[in-house]
Amino acid sequence: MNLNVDIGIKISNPFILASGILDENGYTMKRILENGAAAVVTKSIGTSERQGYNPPIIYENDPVFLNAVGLSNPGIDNFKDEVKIALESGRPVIGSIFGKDAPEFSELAKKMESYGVSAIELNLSCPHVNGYGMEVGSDPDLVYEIVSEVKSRVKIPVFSKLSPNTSNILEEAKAAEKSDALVLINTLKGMEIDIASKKPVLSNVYGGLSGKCIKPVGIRYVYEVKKETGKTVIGVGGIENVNDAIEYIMAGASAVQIGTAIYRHGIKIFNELNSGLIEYMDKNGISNINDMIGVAIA
Amino acid sequence: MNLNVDIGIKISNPFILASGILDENGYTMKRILENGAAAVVTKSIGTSERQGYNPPIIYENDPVFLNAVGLSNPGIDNFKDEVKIALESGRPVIGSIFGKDAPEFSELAKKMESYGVSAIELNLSCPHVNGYGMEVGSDPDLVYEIVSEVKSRVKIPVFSKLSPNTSNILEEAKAAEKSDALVLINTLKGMEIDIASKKPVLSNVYGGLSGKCIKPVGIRYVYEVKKETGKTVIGVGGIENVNDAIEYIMAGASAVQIGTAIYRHGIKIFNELNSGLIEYMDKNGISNINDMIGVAIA
Amino acid sequence: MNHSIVYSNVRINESTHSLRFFMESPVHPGQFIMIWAPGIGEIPISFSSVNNPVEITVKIYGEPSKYIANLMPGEKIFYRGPYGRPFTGVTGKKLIIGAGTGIAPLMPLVDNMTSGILSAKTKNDLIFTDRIKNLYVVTDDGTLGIKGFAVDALKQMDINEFDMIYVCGPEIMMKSVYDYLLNKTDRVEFSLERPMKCGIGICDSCSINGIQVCRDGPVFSIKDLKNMDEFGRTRLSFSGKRIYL
Amino acid sequence: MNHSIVYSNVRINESTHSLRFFMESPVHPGQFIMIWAPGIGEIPISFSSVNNPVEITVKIYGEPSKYIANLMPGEKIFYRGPYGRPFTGVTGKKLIIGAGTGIAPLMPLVDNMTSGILSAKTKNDLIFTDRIKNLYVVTDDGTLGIKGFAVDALKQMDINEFDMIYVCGPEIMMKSVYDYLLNKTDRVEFSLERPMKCGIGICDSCSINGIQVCRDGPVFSIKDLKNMDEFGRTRLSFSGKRIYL
Repeated sequence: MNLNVDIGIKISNPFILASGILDENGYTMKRILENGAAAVVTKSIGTSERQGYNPPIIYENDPVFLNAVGLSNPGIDNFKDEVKIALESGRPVIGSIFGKDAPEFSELAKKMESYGVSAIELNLSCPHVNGYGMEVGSDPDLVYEIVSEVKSRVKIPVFSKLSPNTSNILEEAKAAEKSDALVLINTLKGMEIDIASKKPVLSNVYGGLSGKCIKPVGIRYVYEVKKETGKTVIGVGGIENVNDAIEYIMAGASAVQIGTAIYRHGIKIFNELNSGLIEYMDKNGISNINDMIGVAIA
Repeated sequence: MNLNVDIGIKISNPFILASGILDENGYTMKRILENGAAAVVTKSIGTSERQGYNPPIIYENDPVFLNAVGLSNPGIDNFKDEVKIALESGRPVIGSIFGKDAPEFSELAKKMESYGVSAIELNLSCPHVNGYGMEVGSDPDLVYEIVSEVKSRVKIPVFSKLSPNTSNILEEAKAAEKSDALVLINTLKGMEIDIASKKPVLSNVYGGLSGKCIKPVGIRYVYEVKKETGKTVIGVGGIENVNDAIEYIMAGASAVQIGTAIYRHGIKIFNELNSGLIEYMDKNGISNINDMIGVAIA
Repeated sequence: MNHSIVYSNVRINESTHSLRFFMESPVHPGQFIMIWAPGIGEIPISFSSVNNPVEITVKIYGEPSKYIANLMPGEKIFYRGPYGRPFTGVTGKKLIIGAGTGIAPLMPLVDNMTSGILSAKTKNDLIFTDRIKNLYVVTDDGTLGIKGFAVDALKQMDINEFDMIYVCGPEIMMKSVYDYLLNKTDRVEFSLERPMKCGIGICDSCSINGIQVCRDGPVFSIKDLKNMDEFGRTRLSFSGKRIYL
Repeated sequence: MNHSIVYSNVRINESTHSLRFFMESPVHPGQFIMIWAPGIGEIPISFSSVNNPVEITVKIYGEPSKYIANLMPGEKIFYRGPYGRPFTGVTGKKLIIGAGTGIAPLMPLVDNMTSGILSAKTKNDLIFTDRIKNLYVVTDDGTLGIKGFAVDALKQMDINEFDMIYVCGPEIMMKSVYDYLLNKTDRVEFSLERPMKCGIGICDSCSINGIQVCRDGPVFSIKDLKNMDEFGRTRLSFSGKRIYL
């Protein structure tokens, strides 16, 4: 049975840790890589240290899951040692980076490459920090410029993580077409108010909605982008179990990322997804995971 | 205790039936108006009869709720009698219309006005029919033209229902600023795949996500638009109980619309919301609902 | 979407099939399910038996029904439900009145205390004649049993004999039964058939006087119907256009 | 967000308050909650009593703690939780070792079989001295009890007397206790304090060797800690920058 997939890098199963969850401390990434994840995407790293927002940075009320961490990160220079620790696992690390323009992204990508990551993930879609993420990602010309420049400066594959907060995903995908793969989707911008205190529940007011609520949105973007562009897609958004992962794969994802589900299921979810996938393929007579990619596309 | 709110028309409580749910048959609208709804918004009506999509038109798997009815409607001329039946209740009917350009919207609005509706709701945001709804609504110039022309042709208030499938809601709101109120939000474009059959679950493939999954997205749009524009806002998206409704009101909504929740709670939800609101206001010493509007806005 | 595996498929006349499969949820007489033909469509179908393996009976009249009627044992059958308010069960003598495949949802009510009036356009359209002991057959063309309509057979019977009368068929046929039984007895239940899209009470396609047939019905008592002046008179088409029956 | 009503607020020293309120969920010794100061911030706080009305003890060191410490009886207190893996309960003789407000989460363990080592910088920082019968006080400046550190008091005791030793305080203090007790006994549990943001095991702020203190801890046995070489050595700052202790 073959679980290997190719997303620009070859990985041993389709399950990847999503950026922003348990990927700030090298030891945590290492542990996750040693427990079933084929790869991890690091927390998004910028040029300099950033505190992010004060707590509350998350709000959970099933099925709603919101976060606004605010791109807290130690800065690219301080992150070298964390990558080094994670790489002790012998499995690939994908470096997520955020910046405000092409030169910033390029500098970050080059440093990440020098740290030994296997690929770069461009965060073009964080929904809750002004001047970064979604604000960058919703400008197609800027996205085109960033992707082009990063591609020309590093040898490793480059992934673009796109925003679901858009009226035209195909335009976004087109702007990022030089990427080796498109990562769909980042969180949906959202917020909640606590009516007893009459205050927004997140200190930043706005946050990103993730988890099971956004799975139908993620499936739709993966399906539409795969169908219309044929590009390699990495699916992310609301995957809680192996059936959700299979749904993304059938919609056109070559691999999937897991984030919010760790809250409910813990790190063991990666081993559970692997055994669940093997069981599914076995039961359905599928010997190669690649035969499942995009089968639902009409 | 005052539950009356003013959304361009004065209504006796803040609870309105949302467009697209139980508002095709005049008798059903009449029954809902007689059971606690302050007003109903009709199904979106176009210039001519339209079959819509074949079933499956809905998919439900808690918390996910998707629909793709496909703007089925009898055409504006055939809808006159339904409005007439609904108006027997003595309560206001809001006519929802969809078209491809300003002349179509204007013609529809004038006919609706002649049928006796109290206001017009422009559907600028249906996410799953090509050439209508979201495709119209994501063109700010076209929205501006439609709203301007409809406003100049009818005397009754005009509401614009906007799409959450956008990277810039404030641009949308600006384009629709001549409206008497903005209705936020329509459904989020989404889809699901049944992995046992390897097929999309809706016959149209893409549908609109509604219900509890989208409440944080709706709250965010209401809050952001109210805060930044000060316009009258009608909130819709995932309201299942009185606390959800209060949350929307505190975020800035002057009234709220209820749709998907009827699936789980039935038509009786309108009476439950009214008694729940009275109980809440009583317990918290609030004598006028208008004192609650937007109190969470910092 | 739920699915089960087809256990059996029996063709019971030229265009009608009865399929059996196992369901986990309990099903009550009068309920229905939405059966999905993936990539083709979805239709509501009643249960002709509610005991596992449950039985549905489907008449071919379009692509989804054709797909379903041709499902072979071992194949997957996709569905959601069961939905709807069931018939009220009674111990004692029952009369079922069904027209065409409208008899199907009445079949779970049949026991050895049950009489039946079964009507159809012609002899070959009749189904389940072997499942009812005290059976009165009526055909429009007289090819079997009495020539005429269901209500003609009913008029020859003593309705006071029955503890409950259950009726299912085209609305126009049910209206004639309703008109005949009105003010004679309250112990009558009708299973309405109106175009259904969502099956869960939100799309308004099947509504009658503000009541959703799929959710609040499909079973209504004769008392319920007294307050529904759309019954036998008017309904909406698939697009939402008002049709006068 | 959950909320309860403050039942009482007692100032126990210059900058420390104990608040009581009722909680519906059961709470176990060693667990914590995230307390929200609406519009201000959110911090994790341990329980100094787990019986209703539960008690939390908060030292003022920033805006959220100041808000919480000033909540008056009758006011709303907002929280999520309880979270975390609790201490293992034992019957028999217990020793608790706490430094500063680090004694608070150990208080629910106190009964008449419990001895305590309570350390602080100075006399005025000591809290709960009245709640522990067999108490050994240690201060850095010698203003009360032994002058020195918690581990100095521990060295004077026969640890084999105790069925379980529970430790809570700054990581550097716990590391010295750990180093002393290592290979002497396995019956020791530590409650770790690391910067927490999410409280539910996803933000990686409080992680130690890949383990989330908020979710898999905060209580760890001495055996657990043997495999954690970050313990007492290194952690991440609020931004995610590695700090060497």
